[in-house]
Amino acid sequence: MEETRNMDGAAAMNVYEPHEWKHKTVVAGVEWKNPVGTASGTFQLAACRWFYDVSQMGAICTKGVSPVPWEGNPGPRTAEAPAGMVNAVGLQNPGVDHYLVDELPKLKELGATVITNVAGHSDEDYAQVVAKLADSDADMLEINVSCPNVTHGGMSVGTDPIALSRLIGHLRKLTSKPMIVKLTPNVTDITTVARAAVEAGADALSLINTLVGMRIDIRTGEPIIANRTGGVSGPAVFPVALACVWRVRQALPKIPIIGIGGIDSGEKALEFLYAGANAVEVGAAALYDPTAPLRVARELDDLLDARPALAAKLAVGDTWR
Amino acid sequence: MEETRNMDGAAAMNVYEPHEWKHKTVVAGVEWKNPVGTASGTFQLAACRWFYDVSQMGAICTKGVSPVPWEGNPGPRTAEAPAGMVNAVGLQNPGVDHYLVDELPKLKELGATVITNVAGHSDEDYAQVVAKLADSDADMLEINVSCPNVTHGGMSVGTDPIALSRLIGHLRKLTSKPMIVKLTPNVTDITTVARAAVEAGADALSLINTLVGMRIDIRTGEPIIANRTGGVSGPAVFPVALACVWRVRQALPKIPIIGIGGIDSGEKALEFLYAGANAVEVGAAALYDPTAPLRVARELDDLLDARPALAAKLAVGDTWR
Amino acid sequence: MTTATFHPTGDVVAQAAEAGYFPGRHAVEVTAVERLTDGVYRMTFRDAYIAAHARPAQFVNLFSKDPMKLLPRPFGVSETDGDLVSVIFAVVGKGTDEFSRMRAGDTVDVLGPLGRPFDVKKPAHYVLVGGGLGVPPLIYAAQSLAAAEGSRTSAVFGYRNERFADAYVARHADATYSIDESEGNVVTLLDRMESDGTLHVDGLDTVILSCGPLPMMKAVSLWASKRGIACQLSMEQRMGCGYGTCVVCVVDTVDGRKKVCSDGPVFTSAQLGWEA
Amino acid sequence: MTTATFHPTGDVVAQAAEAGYFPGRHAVEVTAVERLTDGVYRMTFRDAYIAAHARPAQFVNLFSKDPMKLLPRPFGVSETDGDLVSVIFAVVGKGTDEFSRMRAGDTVDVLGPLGRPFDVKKPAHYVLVGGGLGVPPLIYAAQSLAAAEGSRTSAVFGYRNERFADAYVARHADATYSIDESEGNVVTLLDRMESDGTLHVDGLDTVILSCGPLPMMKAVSLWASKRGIACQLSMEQRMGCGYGTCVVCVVDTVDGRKKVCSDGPVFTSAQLGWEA
Ligand SMILES: Cc1cc2nc3c(=O)[nH]c(=O)nc-3n(C[C@H](O)[C@H](O)[C@H](O)COP(=O)(O)OP(=O)(O)OC[C@H]3O[C@@H](n4cnc5c(N)ncnc54)[C@H](O)[C@@H]3O)c2cc1C
Ligand SMILES: Cc1cc2nc3c(=O)[nH]c(=O)nc-3n(C[C@H](O)[C@H](O)[C@H](O)COP(=O)(O)OP(=O)(O)OC[C@H]3O[C@@H](n4cnc5c(N)ncnc54)[C@H](O)[C@@H]3O)c2cc1C
Ligand SMILES: Cc1cc2nc3c(=O)[nH]c(=O)nc-3n(C[C@H](O)[C@H](O)[C@H](O)COP(=O)(O)O)c2cc1C
Ligand SMILES: Cc1cc2nc3c(=O)[nH]c(=O)nc-3n(C[C@H](O)[C@H](O)[C@H](O)COP(=O)(O)O)c2cc1C
Ligand code: FES
Ligand code: FES
Repeated sequence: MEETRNMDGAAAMNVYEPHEWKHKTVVAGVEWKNPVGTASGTFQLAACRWFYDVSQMGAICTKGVSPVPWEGNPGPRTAEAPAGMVNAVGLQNPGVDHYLVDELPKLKELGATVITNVAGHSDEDYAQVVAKLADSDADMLEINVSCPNVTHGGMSVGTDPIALSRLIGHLRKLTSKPMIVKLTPNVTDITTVARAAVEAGADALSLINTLVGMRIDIRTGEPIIANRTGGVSGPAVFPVALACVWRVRQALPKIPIIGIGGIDSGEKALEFLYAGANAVEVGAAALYDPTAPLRVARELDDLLDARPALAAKLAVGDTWR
Repeated sequence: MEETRNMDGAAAMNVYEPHEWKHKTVVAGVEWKNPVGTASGTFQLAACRWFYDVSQMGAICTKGVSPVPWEGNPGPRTAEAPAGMVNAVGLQNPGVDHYLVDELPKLKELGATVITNVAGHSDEDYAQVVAKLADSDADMLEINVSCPNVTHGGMSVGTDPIALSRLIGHLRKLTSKPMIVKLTPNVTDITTVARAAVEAGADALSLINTLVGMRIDIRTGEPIIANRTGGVSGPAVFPVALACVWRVRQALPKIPIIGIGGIDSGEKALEFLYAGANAVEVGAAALYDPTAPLRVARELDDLLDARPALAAKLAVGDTWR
Repeated sequence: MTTATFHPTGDVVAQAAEAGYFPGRHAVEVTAVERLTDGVYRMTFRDAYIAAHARPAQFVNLFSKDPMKLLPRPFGVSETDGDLVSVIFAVVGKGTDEFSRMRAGDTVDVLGPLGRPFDVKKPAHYVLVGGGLGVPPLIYAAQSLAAAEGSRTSAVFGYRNERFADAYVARHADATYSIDESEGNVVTLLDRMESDGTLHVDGLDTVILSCGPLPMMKAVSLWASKRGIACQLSMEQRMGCGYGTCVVCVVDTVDGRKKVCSDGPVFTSAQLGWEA
Repeated sequence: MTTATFHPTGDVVAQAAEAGYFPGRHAVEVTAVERLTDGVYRMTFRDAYIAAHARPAQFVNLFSKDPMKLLPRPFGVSETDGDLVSVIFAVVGKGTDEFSRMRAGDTVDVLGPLGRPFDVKKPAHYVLVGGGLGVPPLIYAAQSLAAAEGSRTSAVFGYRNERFADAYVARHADATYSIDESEGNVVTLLDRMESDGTLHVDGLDTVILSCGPLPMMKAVSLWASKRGIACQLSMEQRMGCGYGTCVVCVVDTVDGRKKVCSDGPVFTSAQLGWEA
């Protein structure tokens, strides 16, 4: 038996070969070369650029940036889980000022469409970052109100429609850049927070961030991750993420949606598009296979050939369902 | 390379050999031969009895029963997902009267410790079933307020602490049997509903039921399951379930907890015990390997040999954390 | 090659038999995988238990070696030979693709035989009406009936194009008729048999056993019921367990939703409400 | 045997090189897996790129064939030979268990070489202080330095019991000292070297390169800093990617939390704040 580690058995391909994108997408007015981006926290230019031409991606979504450098959580920060992983990075990052001089200009110079992921411990934190990014070269902002690994901000805002509405309303006044709100699946009803974000001024939604999870070391009886719990991502979360996108699309027929969660093949990306996403982002798969995001984009580009109706909707920024 | 399909590579064993259980557990005053039960909806006596001696299980939790026969959802009712499955049975069952003459007496005759899972579309439905079971031979009742595949009752109650509290308070008056409340992970904060259930009279909690999820057929662009969304179970949900148990245990140090979700080995069962569970139930694994529940029980029985402190707590119904 | 035994060590069939149970999921040796036509394969594996016990329309669950793919893949038993069991399958997805690439000497995990078989107890003229990948259980019905006394079998198979199963069923059936889409369908053949007198065999009732695409089976049911011919149909549904425990595999019948895996896969046209 | 190439077809290393990139994850042929002692194995695989580019303390990610286990398993390169690369590892869990069962001819997915190497540019007396499964990168340091001019190497290895790596390091180091738990630890050996004069080589600075359990490395750092000896330490942490993109693998340094995989694995005792 031939074993193939591409879980969906999609045809293997040489991602290094030059490629002309056949199917673009438009998200909140911003054109992406193709519907596949990188997911925040799994892409750093300094690391990924050695493995593939990052400007080939539909968009590059960068690691959450905060007003000042953050140290994040102590290690260990990860544990393996069946067909997935748990992480508790806690948004370690060198801060927005560093980002503005280091990561962003380099990405723009390469020709990438850039989504800057914004983190904060408080409304004021988010506001400071957004204000600094307002005049930057970032193409889109993604407000991370869904990180499960921080005690203030992150998921604590994204699970509370009132707090979320206040925050997004506030940020809306600070920038005219397309603003994506990144939602957490750790809520009773994701459509409620989705609606709150949109009514407060979000131009698009991205979902999902990680599911709260953990692992225990049976040799010690103690949690593997220092932070104890963390966020689950990878193929395991795929059906959950897909249902989140589906439900938000049913509730909000017009809002642009970026589908995220467990994507490791063009076929899985396509399921997200059929569920109602306008684009997708690849996260964990890039960790265990650096060129996975580009491979997914290529596979999807080919799959869309046979789906002209879907491709046509994407190309003009229309929603599928 | 030797491939082994027991995901945790635990030693293979002959589950047909007679076995003397070394480590029992006590859940809400009820003694289980060992800490491993079957999970509701994945065990039917008429099917499972052909594969192993079902009375060997710590407990047998039966399919949700409703006051009258229910037809459930139309087919297809399942789709595969990475390291898991999605189901939307919708609680098809022949009703409590049938259960009382058919399934329950046979299980008791075999010597099983029986947990009867109770389903309803309304408080009145639940009450009718509980009233009928109050004088039955069932050892424990498990109130299913967590099924994602029905539009009334099920998860709609289990996600609302006020509705849940009212329901459990009502049922509490109808029976003195140990009453387990089965919780859904599809909530913003599982400790809130856990607390509501316990304060209203639950003797124990079981968690988790399935996560909302779906799959789409990329040949048609349509959901595979007729009900569109369903509930995700299997190894994929394991880290999420573990974190739910951990968090509920932190919030409620004394309540007996039955851990459920993705268990397919003694090692995974043990992680649940370390997270704070007093017992576990095996669900999806029994579908693709009929004798899995008994194998998990055997593996755990051996793993507990080297963990006398944990085993001692379980044996007297104490919690580990 | 690799083994993929899920749980017990050694000979799980013997262990189960000794303990008085049906054998659980276990690994068996694949002895052959042949390509019959584009995307259609025949796999043979060694399993004395299944070979001894399987009855027509019963199926076996095969399992992928990829632990990401946990659900069973059910396939009707198509033939047995000593302790060998064959299935015929089309490559429609990842699991069947994997099975098609297996080679003699590989192992595959299996559970079975499962399901309620065709009722072929009474001597009759059994007309085996199959379409596409519905033919395997009918081949096995022909084989089983050939070994029994007093019955006659006529295979009536419809194909998209390549007649990949004729050679197999012809080894056992008393008569084999087939047709492809360019010519017509199984009802065309049934009409012909009716008019040329081969449908009725003196002294024997005619009973239709059918398996294939839903529209075909419905048409066959209707055709049969109009003529008062009994009709048993083998159904398909996505499965969770295949052995009756999860209630995932339902089909709507006049008596409510029934499990294809254990109430079926065989239902009568009356049960399905498919009568004129 | 099975191949486990994750993605690109053909020779990904060549494709990447031609396109001007580092090779992504790719399958390589295992040429040997030897048991060194209880639970400790040495695997050799063929990878001309890694063999040509790896420097001491760099590591490779190996990947399980089980798609349930997605995270990388990092292992320090322990030796190279032509286009062959060796790693030495202890079986501590499911992934290493799988690797220990591989045989010549199997394939394994690999990504590397990764990480910042030991700084061994300046000629010095490099004292390679290793404990347990920290020794592999030090063997490779000895091999690399043996090929360079002007430096001397002394291996100072501590073991629980069986001295499984002495033979390997002795092929390259100018001197090999080792000790097991019954006798003492690496600091015992360092003390001996200090008193018998072998620690200092005329005309060369002494530099310690160390890898092993945290308490050992801390003790070695302290010992060295008291004597003004420079000390480079190779650290371990659970990893998400191994190539610097996920910030999962942090260790606390005096300059804040740093990535073991790309800021390290090598840190100086000063960076770690492990000085007296
Ligand atoms: C009782 C019964 C007998 C069958 N006998 C045969 C046979 O003899 N020959 C044959 O070629 N096919 C048969 N089938 C259909 C066969 O089971 C599916 O084609 C096969 O499971 C597809 O697996 P996959 O991994 O290639 O498809 P994928 O689409 O990758 O599988 C994903 C999931 O969907 C399920 N699935 C997909 N299609 C079907 C289907 N049509 N029916 C049931 N489950 C499906 C799979 O089992 C799996 O759980 C039978 C089905 C049933 C229910
Ligand atoms: C830079 C570096 C170099 C290393 N070099 C060697 C070496 O040369 N020889 C050697 O024997 N070991 C080495 N290790 C440790 C080795 O990576 C782990 O023992 C191995 O990953 C365990 O895998 P497993 O599947 O058997 O364990 P499991 O516990 O089943 O693995 C589960 C997860 O935990 C991770 N994990 C478990 N233990 C460790 C650990 N100690 N360090 C990092 N991740 C861990 C695994 O990578 C995997 O993601 C090194 C670690 C690092 C970070
Ligand atoms: C290591 C790691 C770090 C992450 N950091 C961030 C982050 O900084 N901001 C954010 O919005 N999401 C972050 N995420 C979440 C991912 O962007 C993504 O939403 C999630 O992992 C699900 O997608 P996946 O299954 O493809 O990984 C992180 C995920 C991982 C695995
Ligand atoms: C097919 C199927 C049917 C189920 N039916 C019920 C049910 O009737 N009542 C209930 O409380 N849970 C039901 N569940 C949920 C399981 O009992 C269990 O909580 C869940 O599947 C997670 O465990 P697992 O990952 O081990 O399957 C069902 C699960 C499956 C897969
Ligand atoms: S597939 Fe489980 S009952 Fe039929
Ligand atoms: S493991 Fe990802 S940054 Fe180090």
